[in-house]
Amino acid sequence: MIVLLILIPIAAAIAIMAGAPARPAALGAALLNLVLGAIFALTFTGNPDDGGLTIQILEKPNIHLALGLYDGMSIILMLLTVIVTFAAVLSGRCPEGTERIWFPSTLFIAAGALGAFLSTDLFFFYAFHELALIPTFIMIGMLGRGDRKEAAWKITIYLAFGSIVLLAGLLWLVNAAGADSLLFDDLLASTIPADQQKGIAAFLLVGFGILVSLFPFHSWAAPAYASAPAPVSMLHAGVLKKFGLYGLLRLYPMISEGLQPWLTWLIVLLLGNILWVGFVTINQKRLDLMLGNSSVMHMGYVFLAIAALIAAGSESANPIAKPAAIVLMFAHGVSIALLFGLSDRIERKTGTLELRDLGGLAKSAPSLAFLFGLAGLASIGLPGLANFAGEVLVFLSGFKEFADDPAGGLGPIQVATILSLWGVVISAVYILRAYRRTFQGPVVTATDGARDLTFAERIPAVFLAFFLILPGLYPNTLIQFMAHDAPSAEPPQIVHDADRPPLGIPRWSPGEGSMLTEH
Amino acid sequence: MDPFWLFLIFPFAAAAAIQLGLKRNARLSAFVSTLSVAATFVLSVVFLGSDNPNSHFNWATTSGFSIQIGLQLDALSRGMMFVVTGVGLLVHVFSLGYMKDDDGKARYFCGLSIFMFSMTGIVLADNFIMMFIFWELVGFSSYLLIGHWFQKDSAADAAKKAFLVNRIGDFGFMIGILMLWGLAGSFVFDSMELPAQGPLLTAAMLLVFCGAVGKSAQFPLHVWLPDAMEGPTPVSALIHAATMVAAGVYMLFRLQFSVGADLFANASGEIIAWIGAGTALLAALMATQQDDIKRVLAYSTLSQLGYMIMAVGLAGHHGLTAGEAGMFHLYTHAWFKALLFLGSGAIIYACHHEQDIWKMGGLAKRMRGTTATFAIATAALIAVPYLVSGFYSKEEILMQTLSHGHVTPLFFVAVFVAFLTPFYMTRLFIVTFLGKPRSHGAEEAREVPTVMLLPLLILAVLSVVAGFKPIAGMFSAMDPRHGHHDGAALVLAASAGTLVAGVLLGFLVYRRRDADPLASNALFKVFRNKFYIDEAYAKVVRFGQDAVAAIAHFFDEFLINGLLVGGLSRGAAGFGNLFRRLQSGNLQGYAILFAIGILLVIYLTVFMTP
Amino acid sequence: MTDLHHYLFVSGLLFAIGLAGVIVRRNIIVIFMCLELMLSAANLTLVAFSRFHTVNGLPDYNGQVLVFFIITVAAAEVAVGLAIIVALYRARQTVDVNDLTSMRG
Amino acid sequence: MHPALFYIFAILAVAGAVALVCFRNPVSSAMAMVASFVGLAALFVGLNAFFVGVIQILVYAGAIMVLFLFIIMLLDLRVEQKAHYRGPIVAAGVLLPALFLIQLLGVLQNMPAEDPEPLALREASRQFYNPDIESPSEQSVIYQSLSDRKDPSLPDVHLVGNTLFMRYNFPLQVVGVLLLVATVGVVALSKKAAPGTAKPPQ
Repeated sequence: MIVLLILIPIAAAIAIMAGAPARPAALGAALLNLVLGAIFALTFTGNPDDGGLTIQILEKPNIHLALGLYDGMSIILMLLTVIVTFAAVLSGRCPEGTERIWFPSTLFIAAGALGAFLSTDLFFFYAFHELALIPTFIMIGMLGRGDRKEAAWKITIYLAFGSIVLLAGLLWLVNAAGADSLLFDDLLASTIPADQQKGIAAFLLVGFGILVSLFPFHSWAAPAYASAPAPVSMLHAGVLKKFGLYGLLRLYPMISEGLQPWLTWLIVLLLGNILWVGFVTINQKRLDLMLGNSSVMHMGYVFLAIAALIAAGSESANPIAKPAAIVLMFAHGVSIALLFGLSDRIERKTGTLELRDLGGLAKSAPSLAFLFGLAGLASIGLPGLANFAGEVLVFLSGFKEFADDPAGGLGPIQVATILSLWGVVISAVYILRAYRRTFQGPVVTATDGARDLTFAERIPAVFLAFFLILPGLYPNTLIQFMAHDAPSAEPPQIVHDADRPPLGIPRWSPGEGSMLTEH
Repeated sequence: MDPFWLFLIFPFAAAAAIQLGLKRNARLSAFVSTLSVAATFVLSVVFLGSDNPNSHFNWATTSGFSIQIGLQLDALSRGMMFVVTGVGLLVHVFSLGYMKDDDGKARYFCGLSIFMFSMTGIVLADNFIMMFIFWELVGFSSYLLIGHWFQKDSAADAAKKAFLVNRIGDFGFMIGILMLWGLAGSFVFDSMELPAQGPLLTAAMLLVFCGAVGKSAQFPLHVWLPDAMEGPTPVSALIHAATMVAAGVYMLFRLQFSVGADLFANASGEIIAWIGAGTALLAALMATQQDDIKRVLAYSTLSQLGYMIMAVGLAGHHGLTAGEAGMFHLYTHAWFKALLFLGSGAIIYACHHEQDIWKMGGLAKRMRGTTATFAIATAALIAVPYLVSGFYSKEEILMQTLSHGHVTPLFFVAVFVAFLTPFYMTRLFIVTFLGKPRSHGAEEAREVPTVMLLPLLILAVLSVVAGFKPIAGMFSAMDPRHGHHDGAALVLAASAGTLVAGVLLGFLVYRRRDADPLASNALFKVFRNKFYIDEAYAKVVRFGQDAVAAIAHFFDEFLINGLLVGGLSRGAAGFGNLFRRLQSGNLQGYAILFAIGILLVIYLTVFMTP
Repeated sequence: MTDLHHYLFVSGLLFAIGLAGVIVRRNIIVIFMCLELMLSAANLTLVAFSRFHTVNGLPDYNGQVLVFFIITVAAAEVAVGLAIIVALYRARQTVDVNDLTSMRG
Repeated sequence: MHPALFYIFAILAVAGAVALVCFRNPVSSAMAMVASFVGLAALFVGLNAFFVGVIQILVYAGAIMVLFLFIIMLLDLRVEQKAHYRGPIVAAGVLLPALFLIQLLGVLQNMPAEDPEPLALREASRQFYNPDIESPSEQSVIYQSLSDRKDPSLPDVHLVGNTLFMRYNFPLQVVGVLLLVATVGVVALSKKAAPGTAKPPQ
């Protein structure tokens, strides 16, 4: 059943390319996905096999097309994807005549992201992410704004490089693990020799790090998001970028020891994300570049939670870190998608995103101002909105070690947390500056007579805002999905393909002769 | 569900209802908002004697750890709720008149309801995380309300400044909370254990104090409060005089009350007390030279907050009594400072939004009711002995600056502030109400409508009676007068002396003046320019933050983007060029390469493998 | 007797000749024929192995089925390939590979 | 297969191949290719692969050949200009296949020469015996042919069919789809572009 979540957008995308009415088909697929995603999440019982499927694709290496809700982390990210996809499809501003590229690409990105988050097999976990990247590149290169060639070039080179490093790391990991198959169950049950963990961890950190724009591999992000069409920046910054963090958290138990030696480096880099990029963000003169940089900066907080997890040594030693990272990922995804969606609206209504050309927009467009303000305040961690819940949990996870043993004094993670907290001030500076420049003050030429959001334009924004407010007021609505996360005691049995019978046995049944075997 | 949750539900429901639909009807929005605060006021009166309900729910739960939202309704929070909802109700009523014709009336009342919700949350919070949540939310509602007239550049800038300065304070506050979590073992006030003294505890307390420095506008983060006067005047009365800015004092005293005053029995208490005293002194000096009626009051608020902080900080020496003195002053100050602000609001309203006191004058004849109430509030602020509430609380604070009946340096600072207060308030009163009108607006001023005058009258009554023992005694956690103090006579003499001196001096200097006679004095110029602190901060921001940002941006573009990313992409482009040469488009060439490839593969697989 | 070597050598010879044709000739249709020749040479290998590796006294029919598939795919390939050549000729008026260099990078 | 026959047909195939490469007229090349494929088909038959041999003739020498000729005629192709042959390419065209042959000889050198095992038809028939059917005349054709007392023969077509439909049924369906797609593709490719939408030749 879960496979529907991936099949629906792909089917819709193909149908659109074949000539189906683009917008209705895309919207229908996104809506259907949203409903299905909600149903799957709410009816999830904690058994990863429920509604999942496992099809063996190759025997050696033992690869399965395995999909399913592996744990709460998958559920929350799946929900994030269907939510942002719906809003992205709904709010896409498609240039005349490009519907057959625009909507299928958007849907393919969504399908790829869903596939990556729902795969319970390492191979497809990686492959689906790559599937999502291709339409991203295409959309930026073909339908982007401004310096789109340059931006597409940069993001392609960068992410391809990151993917290659990641692939090398994953190959090493699989090799070292020596598990029966590439299923997460088998991989996580295996152990990697300590002497190899360090190298694997380095590859995975760099590979995933580049995909998440970890400092200093971050400079592709802002120009790419600024040039990308709105749905792409919403989906990539909001959803797809979380793939790297998800991957680190997912594979963390396998390389928990190997990550320890890199802790200091990770802390330095994440502080680079928060403080250095934070300052860079302050200096941005365009709204979209500022938002792009801010999304880079906020990734630092998720890395902080991961660093706390690494320092603690296991999930049980710091039970706050993982939920903190996941909640913050969800919150950041929704808020940055809303911000990019609305900044696209601002450009549409005023014709510019240069901060110095804007002003007083709140007068003529109060709903736009309200929603942008809400999203902006969410992204700087105002309580009552989802990001705060994530951030406060991240900070708590950073101090968990100190809380357990105050006599030990402040460790490196605590110092990093304290320094990261300054980022809360930095982000307030740039968001409020941008809001002040764009919406407040006297009306200027560009904003004179700019019209407010129409009812149709408000729907996706209010929809996203709802998912900032609900977990913000009561974070347990999200965290409860992770209550199931106790790893299952025994991994499910994989039935391997029976040996082929010798020639001449005249029996053919769907089971034995076919290349696909379903279980 | 406990009925106590209604404290939070009423204002939240009002704010949500206004934002979700009522905002189209401004009058209805205002009515709903006022109704909600009236309901919470009734609740706080009803529950004045209730027990601690201790009801809570899990807000964020992970395995083995949970953040809770819980209510703590004890002697302290009950009293504080009475102050918050009382002032809140009167300010709402006053606003009905003051904001009658404003375009953003619905938005304004929505902001007020959000504020009431958040402030209630701070007061009733039973743990530190919850308090931080609402702590930030009051900052947010303050941002909304200061920036109510967002089209004015000055208002938008002031709102931004207030939020950012508070954020700086909250930066320290959050670190303090996290450290205290480790040291005291819990976030929940009642479960915290008094940690052993040590440098970590001192640091934690100072960091927690950072939050109070931001919220209660203590030096060096006091700069936002005077600018916050850009907001509508009732907002200044409610948020920036009576309740929100007092949250810092409340929070520090909440710690002392629930965990123990010994938390401050180290260098942190000393430092807090001195920062409070320094703020009181600096703000009082600055207040002597302000021309904007609201700014005078704002600096006066800073100065009084400094008193309270000083008292709370002295708890390290004097135990809970010192903190109670601070809370007592908070309680009396709330009424009379709200009255002063609402009075100034009435004046501004009457003078067609004129705020410069030198363009007023002679208002006493035109606005008798307002003048009378303003006079009562002024008397309370300058602490006329035995008549008004302000006297009792200021006595208690001065008493705390004595050590076993002997004077300390803090005592002299406090007494000097007690001299400056009557001086600048006399200046304000004379210039505003006496003499002749100095502008067209002041000539046309008439008494404000009843809906605005009524809150003034109620507040005037409260400003007088709030300090009397039978009334203050209802709020036991806020009344320090339960024992004998040494040196009461000394304090009484000092405060009476300074009062007379201050009033006399003010009267002599400012009687029948049309301009400030001290304005040209070099020393007073420094006061007028607020010790150039704002200018210094502007430079710090420009040369600190903005320059760092520009440098970081430059290096980001040049080093990381240019060399690192650029190197990668140039490398890729170089490889691409290399292989491009091979792609000649010549089929025969490809065939040859293909054949060579086959031969190589055969050679490597067949002949190279053993 | 003719053993496996003979067949493999003939197959290799045919393959080599086909390869030489692909390299040397410029007429794309002839190149195409040479490719077919190379495919058939591979078929000969498969059939030879099928015969020489008996299973239970019968030739290994897996190999022959593969030949069947190869022939089928080759037929499809020829059809599509020739259609492409016709389209190419319509556009360029030539079948000389030296004139068809628009793939130059 | 008698060695003489083998050599005759092998020489026919190789000679056809050489002619295919050397003739400058495409029509002559096509004819040479037919000769080569006929030789190959004969070799297949000699290897007891009757079905494949027949298919080779039918598909290659019949269908594909006609297609080639048809296209050559349609395009009215001339003889290639000899002057355009370039020395290095011809050298590579000789050298590389020669190297390949040398490699092949090297491989064959190390392979033991083995004669074909004789087919054991009667023994093989056992695996096709269905014990549920009593009457021998109702057993499958394969069994009957293999176990015929007087003249056991190899039911080649039946055996290929058996393998194809029993074992490789799914790939067979896939190939069917492939043919369909190829047909559609060819139609699409050879359809003349509607006037107005045609892109000018570059």
